[in-house]
Amino acid sequence: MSADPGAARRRDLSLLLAVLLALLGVALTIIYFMALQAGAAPRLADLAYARLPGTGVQNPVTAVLLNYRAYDTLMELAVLLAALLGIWSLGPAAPGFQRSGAVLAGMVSWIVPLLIVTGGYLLWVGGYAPGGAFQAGALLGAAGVIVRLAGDPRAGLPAEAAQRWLLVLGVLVFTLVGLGLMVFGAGFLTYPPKLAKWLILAIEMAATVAIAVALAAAYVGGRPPGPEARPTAADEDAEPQPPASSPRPPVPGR
Amino acid sequence: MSQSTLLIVFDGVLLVTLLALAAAAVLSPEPRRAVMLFIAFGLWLALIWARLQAPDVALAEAAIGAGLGGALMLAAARRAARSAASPDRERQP
Amino acid sequence: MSDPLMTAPLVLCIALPLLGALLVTALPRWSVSLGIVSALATAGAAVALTAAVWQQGTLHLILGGWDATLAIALHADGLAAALILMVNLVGLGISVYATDYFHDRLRVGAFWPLWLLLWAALNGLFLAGDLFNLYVMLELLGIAAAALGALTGNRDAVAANLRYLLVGLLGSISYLLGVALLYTAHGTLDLGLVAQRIAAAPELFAVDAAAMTLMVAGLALKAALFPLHFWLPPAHANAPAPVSAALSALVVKAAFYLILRLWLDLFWPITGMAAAMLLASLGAVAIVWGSWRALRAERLKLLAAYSTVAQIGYLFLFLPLLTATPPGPARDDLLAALLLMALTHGFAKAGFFLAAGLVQTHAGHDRIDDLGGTAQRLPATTFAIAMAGSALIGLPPSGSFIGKWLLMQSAIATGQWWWVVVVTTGSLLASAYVFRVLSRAFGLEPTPVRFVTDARAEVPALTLALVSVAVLGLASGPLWRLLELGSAGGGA
Amino acid sequence: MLTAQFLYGGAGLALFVLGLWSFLVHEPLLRKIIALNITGAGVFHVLIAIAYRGDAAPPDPVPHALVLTGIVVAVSATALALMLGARLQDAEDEDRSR
Repeated sequence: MSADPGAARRRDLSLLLAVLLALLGVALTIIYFMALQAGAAPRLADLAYARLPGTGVQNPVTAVLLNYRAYDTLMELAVLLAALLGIWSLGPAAPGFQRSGAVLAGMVSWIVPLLIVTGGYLLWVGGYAPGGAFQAGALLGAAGVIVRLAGDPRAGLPAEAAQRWLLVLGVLVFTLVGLGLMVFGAGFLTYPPKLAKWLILAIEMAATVAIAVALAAAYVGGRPPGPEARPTAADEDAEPQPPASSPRPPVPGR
Repeated sequence: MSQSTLLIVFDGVLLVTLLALAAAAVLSPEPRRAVMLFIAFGLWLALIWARLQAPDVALAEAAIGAGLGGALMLAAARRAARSAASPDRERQP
Repeated sequence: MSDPLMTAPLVLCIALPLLGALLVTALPRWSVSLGIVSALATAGAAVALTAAVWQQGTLHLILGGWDATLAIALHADGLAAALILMVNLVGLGISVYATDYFHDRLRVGAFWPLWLLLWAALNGLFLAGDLFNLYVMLELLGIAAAALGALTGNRDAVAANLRYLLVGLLGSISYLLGVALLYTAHGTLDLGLVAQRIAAAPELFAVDAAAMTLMVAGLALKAALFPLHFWLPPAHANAPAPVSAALSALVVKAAFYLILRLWLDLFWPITGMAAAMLLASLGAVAIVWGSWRALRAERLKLLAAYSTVAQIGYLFLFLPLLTATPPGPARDDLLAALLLMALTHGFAKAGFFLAAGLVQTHAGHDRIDDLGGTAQRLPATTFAIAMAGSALIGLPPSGSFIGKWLLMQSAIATGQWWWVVVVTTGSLLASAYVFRVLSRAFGLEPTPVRFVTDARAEVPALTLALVSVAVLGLASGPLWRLLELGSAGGGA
Repeated sequence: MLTAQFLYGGAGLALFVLGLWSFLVHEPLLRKIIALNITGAGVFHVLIAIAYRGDAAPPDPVPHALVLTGIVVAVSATALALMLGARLQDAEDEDRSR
């Protein structure tokens, strides 16, 4: 069994591949060195700083993400949405874990508020210091993950109908702001400098919510657990749910 | 002169550790261990990016890449372990 | 330079399907009606875009009002406009068909948002003028496509589309490393500006060539160029029929379009005959191998999927011919022929898959050997398969007949006669696999003759198949004009 | 500054190659996903390295933004791939217990 010829061949193959890829690595490193010396520096850096005063934010990374290259960020939020819709299309979520012990529950009671406050702080400072919608959304999403680990199968998220609106909020506000600017003659995602700060803040707030919900829902790993996910009740999949009376509704196993 | 040499040594140590963590994550056949090493790799990467004056990206990598990505992978590793442990894993002849 | 009214379709082609996807996500109960409205609006925007390019020539829009090098540009020339029109008309057909295909409410709710996101990604990819934006579009396309392909939830579909997702991710990462190298060397991400800098800095040949290799290899993986095609047949054959149609007719073509765009617009100064010959040789193997496997396939949808591997191969044959042909009418003909083949395959393969889906729904299977009686039960569908099949073979008057004709003419004119042998072999094999299906379908079986009419599903299949044969073949003249207006090749 | 860019970028390329190798030779899904993430991290590392302009000059924010976008895209793809894998495992377990 240990002298399996197939295993030996696989080992040989992986060694051969290792050698070939090492050569590729060396070649890429040489190429990279040549590219570094091409004299393209400072690339876009100086221009990005020179235009910064007109962007409405002081953090240059936020300026790139939400102003110079806002269109990328819009589509990236769409990527996150697509991944989550893909996860939902695979069926209802697996049941959550057992209710946590006192230690975890105690931890949750201070770590979740801490994450939420830090997330809000990061969102606010993102305009002029490291931080922004992604980091804030990630922290809020992490709070959801912890809530689920502590026993809430919904990871603290609202019922499906509300969840769907929160999920699309980021892309929706982003697109509508972009189109609105176009209608008023400024051009798609072309912020007038006076309004830039507030439009970006609005987009960032919506994006933070959407990112947080998407990440937490991805961790839940399926259509929201709840009566609407039961196959027999498939026809009511979009009924607005009243707030769940029990935090852990029964979930059918697949 | 000596200060810049020191800096290069410092950079070297950071990078060797990074590569070692990556190699360990990639070579570990045990899912849980591999994921733990991957999370450590992600956090170390965030540290290096902070050193390269990219604090925004470092924050995002720590929170999203290592944190949430790691949590998702841990859940998958747990599922894999459960499936491997279930008795009907044995194949019928 | 850009009149906002004229450039609006550029934005709307992307924003409308995106908005539609958001609405159907938020309001799943209305997904069918909202989905159809979005599909109509998107197709309308695409028609407007093509009309604008037709009247004005190339459209270019810099988003955000910043310097061209800092911002992202949207760009539509004749090549992009023609493909956008095809993608959106096929997309509309698929949408109409889908209203009748999915019945399970959960599945309807899952299909529409992902499909509209896929559509937005396709349009975004054809219009992108920025290297990194293309990466984001590729990822959106790959994720939406894999999720849609796994929609049936059965084991084969999930396994095949998981593999498709992973392979696609690897391709995008390879592409992104190429972009990183280009940014390191040239300091910008705008497609047109990088192209200028590549042309102006021949001393960076090694860097540019490495970037091109990484990017084209990553995209060839997504375009399923032999021998990187292994993931395609199971993924396309196991997806729901409307999704198979979208994947085979549109998604794969988007990856090819990107290779062509990079080849002609970005790397033109450094592309050589050797690289073109390598890609074309792989294309040639793909033609023969894909057609052979299609001939041996036992299931209708698997046959169609292998046929896609072969049809993508034809498109790669054009690269060495384009390299060998100096700019002028002969090269314009060649580009038009390439476009004609891509468009014809788009319509024909979509029609074929939609029809195959109908056969599968009504017969309960798609085993080719047991198709007897299909012609009696589903006459319109069988006719659609026959039409689409004749376009796949390249029979006159289909668009691919003209395309193959011009391809062979150019092969002889440039002394690359061996491609003629490949094209002939491929066409013979294609006629064999198409007639194999038809002979089974027309075979008389003791099945009770039941006349099925299912207009909402049959009309799209039939229309797409007819467009591939009649419209593109008999009225291909406008393509030449579109290409002249915004000619691709060697510059902005 | 060039030394640091080269050193860190080179490490990124090493990560790229390491991840690629692991993706090609290791069969289990989780290992493939970890490999892909490390491959991607290698490319991100190259981008962060070229953005670095020494401790005196501020870094180039454009690659930073690209990497931020890339991180979110990578985690989205990871989540979907893991969930497809879970669905596949369920299907296989069902087949086996049948």
